[in-house]
Amino acid sequence: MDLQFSAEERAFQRDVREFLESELTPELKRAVSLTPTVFVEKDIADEWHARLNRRGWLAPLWPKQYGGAEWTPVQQFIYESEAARAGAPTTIPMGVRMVGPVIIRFGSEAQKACYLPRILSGEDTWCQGYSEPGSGSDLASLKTRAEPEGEDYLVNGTKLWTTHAHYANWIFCLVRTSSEGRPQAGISFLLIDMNSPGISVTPIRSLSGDHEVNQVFFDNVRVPQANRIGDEGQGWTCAKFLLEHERGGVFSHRLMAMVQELRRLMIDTPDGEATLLEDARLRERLAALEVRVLSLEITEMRVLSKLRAGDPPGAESSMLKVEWSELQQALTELAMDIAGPYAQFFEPGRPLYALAGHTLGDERLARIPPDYLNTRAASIFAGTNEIQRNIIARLTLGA
Amino acid sequence: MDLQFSAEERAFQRDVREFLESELTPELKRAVSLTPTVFVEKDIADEWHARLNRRGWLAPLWPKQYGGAEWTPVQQFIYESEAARAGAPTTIPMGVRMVGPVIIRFGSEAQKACYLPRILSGEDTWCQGYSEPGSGSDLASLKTRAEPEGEDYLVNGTKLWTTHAHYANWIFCLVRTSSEGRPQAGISFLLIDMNSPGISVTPIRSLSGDHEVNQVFFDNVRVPQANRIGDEGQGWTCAKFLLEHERGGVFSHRLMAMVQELRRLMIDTPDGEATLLEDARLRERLAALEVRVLSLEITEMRVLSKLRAGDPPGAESSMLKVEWSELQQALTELAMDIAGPYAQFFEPGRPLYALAGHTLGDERLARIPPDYLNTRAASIFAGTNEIQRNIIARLTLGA
Amino acid sequence: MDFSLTEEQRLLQESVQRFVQDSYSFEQRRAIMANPEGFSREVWSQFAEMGWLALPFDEADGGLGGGPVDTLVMLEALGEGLVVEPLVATVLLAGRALAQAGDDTQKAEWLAALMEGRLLAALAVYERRGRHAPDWVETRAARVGDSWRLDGSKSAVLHGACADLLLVSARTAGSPEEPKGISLFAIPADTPGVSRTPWQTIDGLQACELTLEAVKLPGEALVGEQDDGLWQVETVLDEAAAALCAEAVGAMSALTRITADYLRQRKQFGQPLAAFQVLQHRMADMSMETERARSLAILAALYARSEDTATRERAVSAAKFQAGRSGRFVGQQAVQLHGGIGISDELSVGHYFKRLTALDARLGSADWHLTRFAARPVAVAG
Amino acid sequence: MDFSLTEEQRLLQESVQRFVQDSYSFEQRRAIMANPEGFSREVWSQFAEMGWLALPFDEADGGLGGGPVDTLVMLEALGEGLVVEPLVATVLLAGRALAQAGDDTQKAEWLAALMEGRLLAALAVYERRGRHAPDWVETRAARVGDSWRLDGSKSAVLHGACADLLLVSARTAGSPEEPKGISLFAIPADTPGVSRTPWQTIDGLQACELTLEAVKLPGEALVGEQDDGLWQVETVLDEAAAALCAEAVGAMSALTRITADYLRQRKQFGQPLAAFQVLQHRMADMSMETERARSLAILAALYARSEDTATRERAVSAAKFQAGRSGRFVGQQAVQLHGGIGISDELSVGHYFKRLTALDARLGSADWHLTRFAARPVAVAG
Repeated sequence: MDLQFSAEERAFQRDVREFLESELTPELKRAVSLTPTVFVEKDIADEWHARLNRRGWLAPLWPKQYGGAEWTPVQQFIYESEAARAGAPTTIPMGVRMVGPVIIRFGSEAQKACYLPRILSGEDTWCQGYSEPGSGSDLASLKTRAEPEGEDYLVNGTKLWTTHAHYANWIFCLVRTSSEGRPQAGISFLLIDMNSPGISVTPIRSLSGDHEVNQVFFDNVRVPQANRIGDEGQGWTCAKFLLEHERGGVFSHRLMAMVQELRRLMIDTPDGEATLLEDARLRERLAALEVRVLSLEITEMRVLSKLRAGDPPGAESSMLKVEWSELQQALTELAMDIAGPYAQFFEPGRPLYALAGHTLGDERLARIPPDYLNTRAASIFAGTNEIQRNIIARLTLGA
Repeated sequence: MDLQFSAEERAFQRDVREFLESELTPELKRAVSLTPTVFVEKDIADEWHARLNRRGWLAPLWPKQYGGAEWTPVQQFIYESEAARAGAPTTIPMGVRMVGPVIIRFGSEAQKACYLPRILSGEDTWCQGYSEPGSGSDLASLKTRAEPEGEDYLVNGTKLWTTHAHYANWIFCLVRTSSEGRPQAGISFLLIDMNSPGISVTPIRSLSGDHEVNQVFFDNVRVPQANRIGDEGQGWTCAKFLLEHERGGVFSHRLMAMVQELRRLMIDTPDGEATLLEDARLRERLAALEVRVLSLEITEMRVLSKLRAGDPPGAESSMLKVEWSELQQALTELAMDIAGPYAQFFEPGRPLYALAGHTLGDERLARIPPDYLNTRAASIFAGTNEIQRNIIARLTLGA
Repeated sequence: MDFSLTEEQRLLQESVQRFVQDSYSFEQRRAIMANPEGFSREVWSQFAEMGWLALPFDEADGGLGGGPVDTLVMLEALGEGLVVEPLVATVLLAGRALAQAGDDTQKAEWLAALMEGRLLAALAVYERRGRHAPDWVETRAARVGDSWRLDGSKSAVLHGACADLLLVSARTAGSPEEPKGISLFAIPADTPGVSRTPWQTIDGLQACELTLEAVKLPGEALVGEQDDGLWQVETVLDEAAAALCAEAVGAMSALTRITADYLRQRKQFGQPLAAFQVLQHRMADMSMETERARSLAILAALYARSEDTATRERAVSAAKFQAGRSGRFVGQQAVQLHGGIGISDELSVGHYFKRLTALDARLGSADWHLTRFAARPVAVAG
Repeated sequence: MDFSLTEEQRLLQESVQRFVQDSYSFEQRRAIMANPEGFSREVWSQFAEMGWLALPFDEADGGLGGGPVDTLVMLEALGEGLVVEPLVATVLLAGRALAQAGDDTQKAEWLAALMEGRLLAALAVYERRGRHAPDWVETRAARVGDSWRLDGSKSAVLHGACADLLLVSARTAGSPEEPKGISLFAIPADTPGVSRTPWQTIDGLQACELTLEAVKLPGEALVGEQDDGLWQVETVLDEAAAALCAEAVGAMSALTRITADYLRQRKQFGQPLAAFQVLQHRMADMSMETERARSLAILAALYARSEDTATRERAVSAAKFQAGRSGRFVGQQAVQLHGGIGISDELSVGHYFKRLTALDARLGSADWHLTRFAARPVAVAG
């Protein structure tokens, strides 16, 4: 057992550091540190994607033939660790990490040739159409229909919680092409041009006043059947593949960056004649969370190790989901207690990094409440933590 | 709204204080403070029962005609509050609070004349035969059979977790007299002389090395049918009556006494050049629990008020159960952290108040680990807290 | 020992509940918040007409002579409606401070107008370095001949930006954190040297940062005894904090009920969410947290004007601590149980969550009150 | 980055697991504990034969040259068996202290005997006032000509009563809590002036309170540098604390598995307990707590002998803190999910619970380690 990287891995780590040193501008860093939403805004994302793409690193897991980097799990771990430490933006996953791998795995050559380069170039911006009103955790009950008409489908229905639909020119959807048999069996995976007639997008403002998600309506939207990935009824398989493709995951370093940020905030926050860092209760509350983040880092490494050895991760991917989401929530909650009376402060302007002056002087305070409010979503999206615990229990109880 | 007592109630409070002043000997107080089990030992209980009985207070809720005190809910509250503050023993409930009320409510005149006086005099010691192996929370599934034979029943089966069965000369049992219909419908309530041939008692030692509960075996035990309370099949009704009879309840004052005890322990426990009371984390952990105890006290008063007004307490009795049990557990857990390295200390001698010297000098330390271990039972007995939360949810969700 | 309401209290409760039901639905509230001021002057007049602005003031001062229990009844019912009007700031903070510390002239000048809804006022006692502690006062007031000169700044002044009158604590002697040497001043908001940076709160109220630069006031601006204002401030803050606990209980009750309704309605995997045991237990815990907070809100109301300071502080701190903790749990779980729509701004659930979050940050957080509670143990007998 | 075991480690793991399975069932353990000494000398000889007593010592000292990861493997497997033999006290505490600080003569005299199972030893470093802190040393050692005179008392000495040799920290200079001025002494247990008050631990181990009254020792009784013993003590305590984390993880795994088996088996209301969602989620949480503790036990083992003190202390304190918290949760919930029989002494579940409880109280509690961890933040960049 050891935590050492090999010589090659250390060389890669140096490359990543150099890259970040030269490409991560102070503006990008500041934008990241003032982003209370799950994903950074489109302008920040576009700029960062372009920089990553120039280096060949935008699609770490794609095969080289499609412009990917084909990183090993350890390389991913190293990149994520360095990027988090440096405060780099995360990439927006809908193109690179979601629809991309599905096209690579299930798409035709024509589809690959058409879509993959445009994801990398930034020409296309994707959004994901899974959830619907009334089918959140129970995805198989989705109702959006795609009915064949000639060489097309006519799509009717609506998708909910569609992140960045207001930016996207493409959406990948799970749609119902049949209502026979098991509900899962009638689902297909469809790519839809957001500029198609009949599509409308309604913004959904979050608690915190952020606009990140939307509802998308499909009213007799005509979509070529050629835009279907895989066969009819193979949508559930695509969705499951995507879920498994996302197993593992490296969240601990972003969380550790939050821990360090909170410590800095405690150092900078006066409390009478001392600062909050001198408050043993807050200091140890942070320490207890830091311990869990350290633990998560090792668990992530253990899962990567298993994946590298070809073993299935089992209950661990659900555990990782529960752990990072609950840690994120606990950290933003602690931030609220650090903010004290300013935990009630609401800055309506968006994006925060575009604001010139800050009411409270310290611009970091503007992020704390929306961060806390938005982070409540972490235990809801990507499979609620209740669903994750069901899965963990099933795998540990064998029940 | 006010928390004041009426003039009469204040007079009663003075009576209680006088009684405790004169009857609560230092030996009894010390025995209580060194009791890690749910109930005090029989010698302590017997002495205290006798003193209460001389004052006419042993059976606070029985009608006066049977030797009871007929206290109002507020009087009960006052007695419990003063008794807890003074550190008096609790009474053992199996006779006075459990079988007694059932006999009064469902028993024949002959049964009342036979059993009630002997409960008060201490001639009879009762234990309760409800739980069985395999039927804990699901009481209706009990299997102990009572089959008629002439004027008797032949009882076969076994009862588990029978507190003080090793002291008792009588046991009241739920037994199955029929296996037709709903499982609840075939249950009868039977009084059994523990000296009957065919009864054997096996001690069950708890985690902490205490002997408080037992398993009782019935092997063709002959019990007169005249010992049945109520009709055949009315056992479930008796059990439910008992449960409802116990609604309300006053636990907060005992818990507040624990809070004070822990504060004293913190004051007396050195930590380098200071004492543990100067440790802000421990001090505030105790404070947070004290707040909940205060809250519980008001909730108890509110429930008593409702009961006095004739309103059913609803979900509150389950809430009280969950609250006092979890508070008790949290307080004993804090005690372990106060004990520090001595949290691992095990004193095998019992009862603790009968031991002469104490290994660690401070005899209070001997109680802490068994108290912590035994208190785990609080969330299990009298309806597990899972069952209680089911009930609360049913009443609040209407589900 | 009695937990029932008087006939008057029941009527008050009904009238507030009826108002919330009829005039303060989620949609009506949204319209009210769209006002430039962030609240409705019309609603404010209604409050005045119904006598709510006069509730906690002595009859001798023209008030209705209500006590903290009456306030509890009113605030609990208003808590269900998530009102955004400056009731706490004007009536319970500034108004009570005036009523308690002001002389007859001051009361005559301001209190009547306040009760009639013609004067908005705010209490500015917190400072940035002191966080939740009212005894941390760096703002200075110096006697200059017959008048006063004030310099300094105050933080998180609730409804400070719309206030006509500001009641400000300043140090006339001593150094920050010293209890002695704090005095209260009444400052018309248009006094030269007063500047306010307004901000919104996450739950739809207004607040401001306040700066005082060479603010010149007449001698009569002093409210109460010179150097002896801290206990006045603390008394007022405690009574108002007790009221916030009641408001939180109202919000928690409503939220628990709304969540229960949702769980019964909404189906997943072929059954209502209410059928899932884990969600049932979560609801049970939400109810228990609400009851915990409710019992202590009652305790706080009963002792909010107690003359025994330690008793008052223990009761209020216990209640405010528990309201903070319970409110956090109930709010978070209500959002969680609603799933995605719990995060959106378009349902009331998120707004209750935000109100509960903000209430914790106001008039002393749970942490702050726990520390104060722990510092005031009852005497240990034996 | 590699989390696999070496071939040797796998063999060690298998042999310990086999031993636990064959020779340390719950019933066998009960019989072992009935020994007057509370453990089995026979088992102890087996440990010696299998080389386990020699595992963590350098080959130069006659040991097997194992490191903390080997110890982790051994202790995790022993943790499933709830062993009561004085392995931690003799090998990991006293033995490692001797191996690390002792000179060749001292090692020759005691270490070989210890590895062969002929010598039991204990480390006496804690004192009552100092609780979990090894730097609180009031016990005094004074030089008297060629010899030493020790006076003072030590608390909670694990397996101190059966030890032939006691390694004791005493102050040769300075005052309590000063890091400088602490020295280690080897004291044969039969030295006049040594008195021991034995006690049992809740998890079946033995301990004692130790009093030293005018204990006269030869000059060679000093182990390591005079006045500079604290870092030796702390190093040894940290390596042993890391091992306790592994032991806790073994106990948690076993307990989680046993509880899962029980829930599948036991029926209530017509279905297995495992069908109730609330109990399912409790199991999920138990598994997660176990994994949390496991990851950090690995981290602690990897850094237990790190030369960078802060890195070592951070890793060990993180692990011991988490082991304490997780162990408490897993133990409590295992008992709860078992219902009544969880409280009885007759099932293994309660004994795992007690072991986990005791492990937290040993070599620094969760609270103590959290405080130490918080005091050693990594440098904040930027």
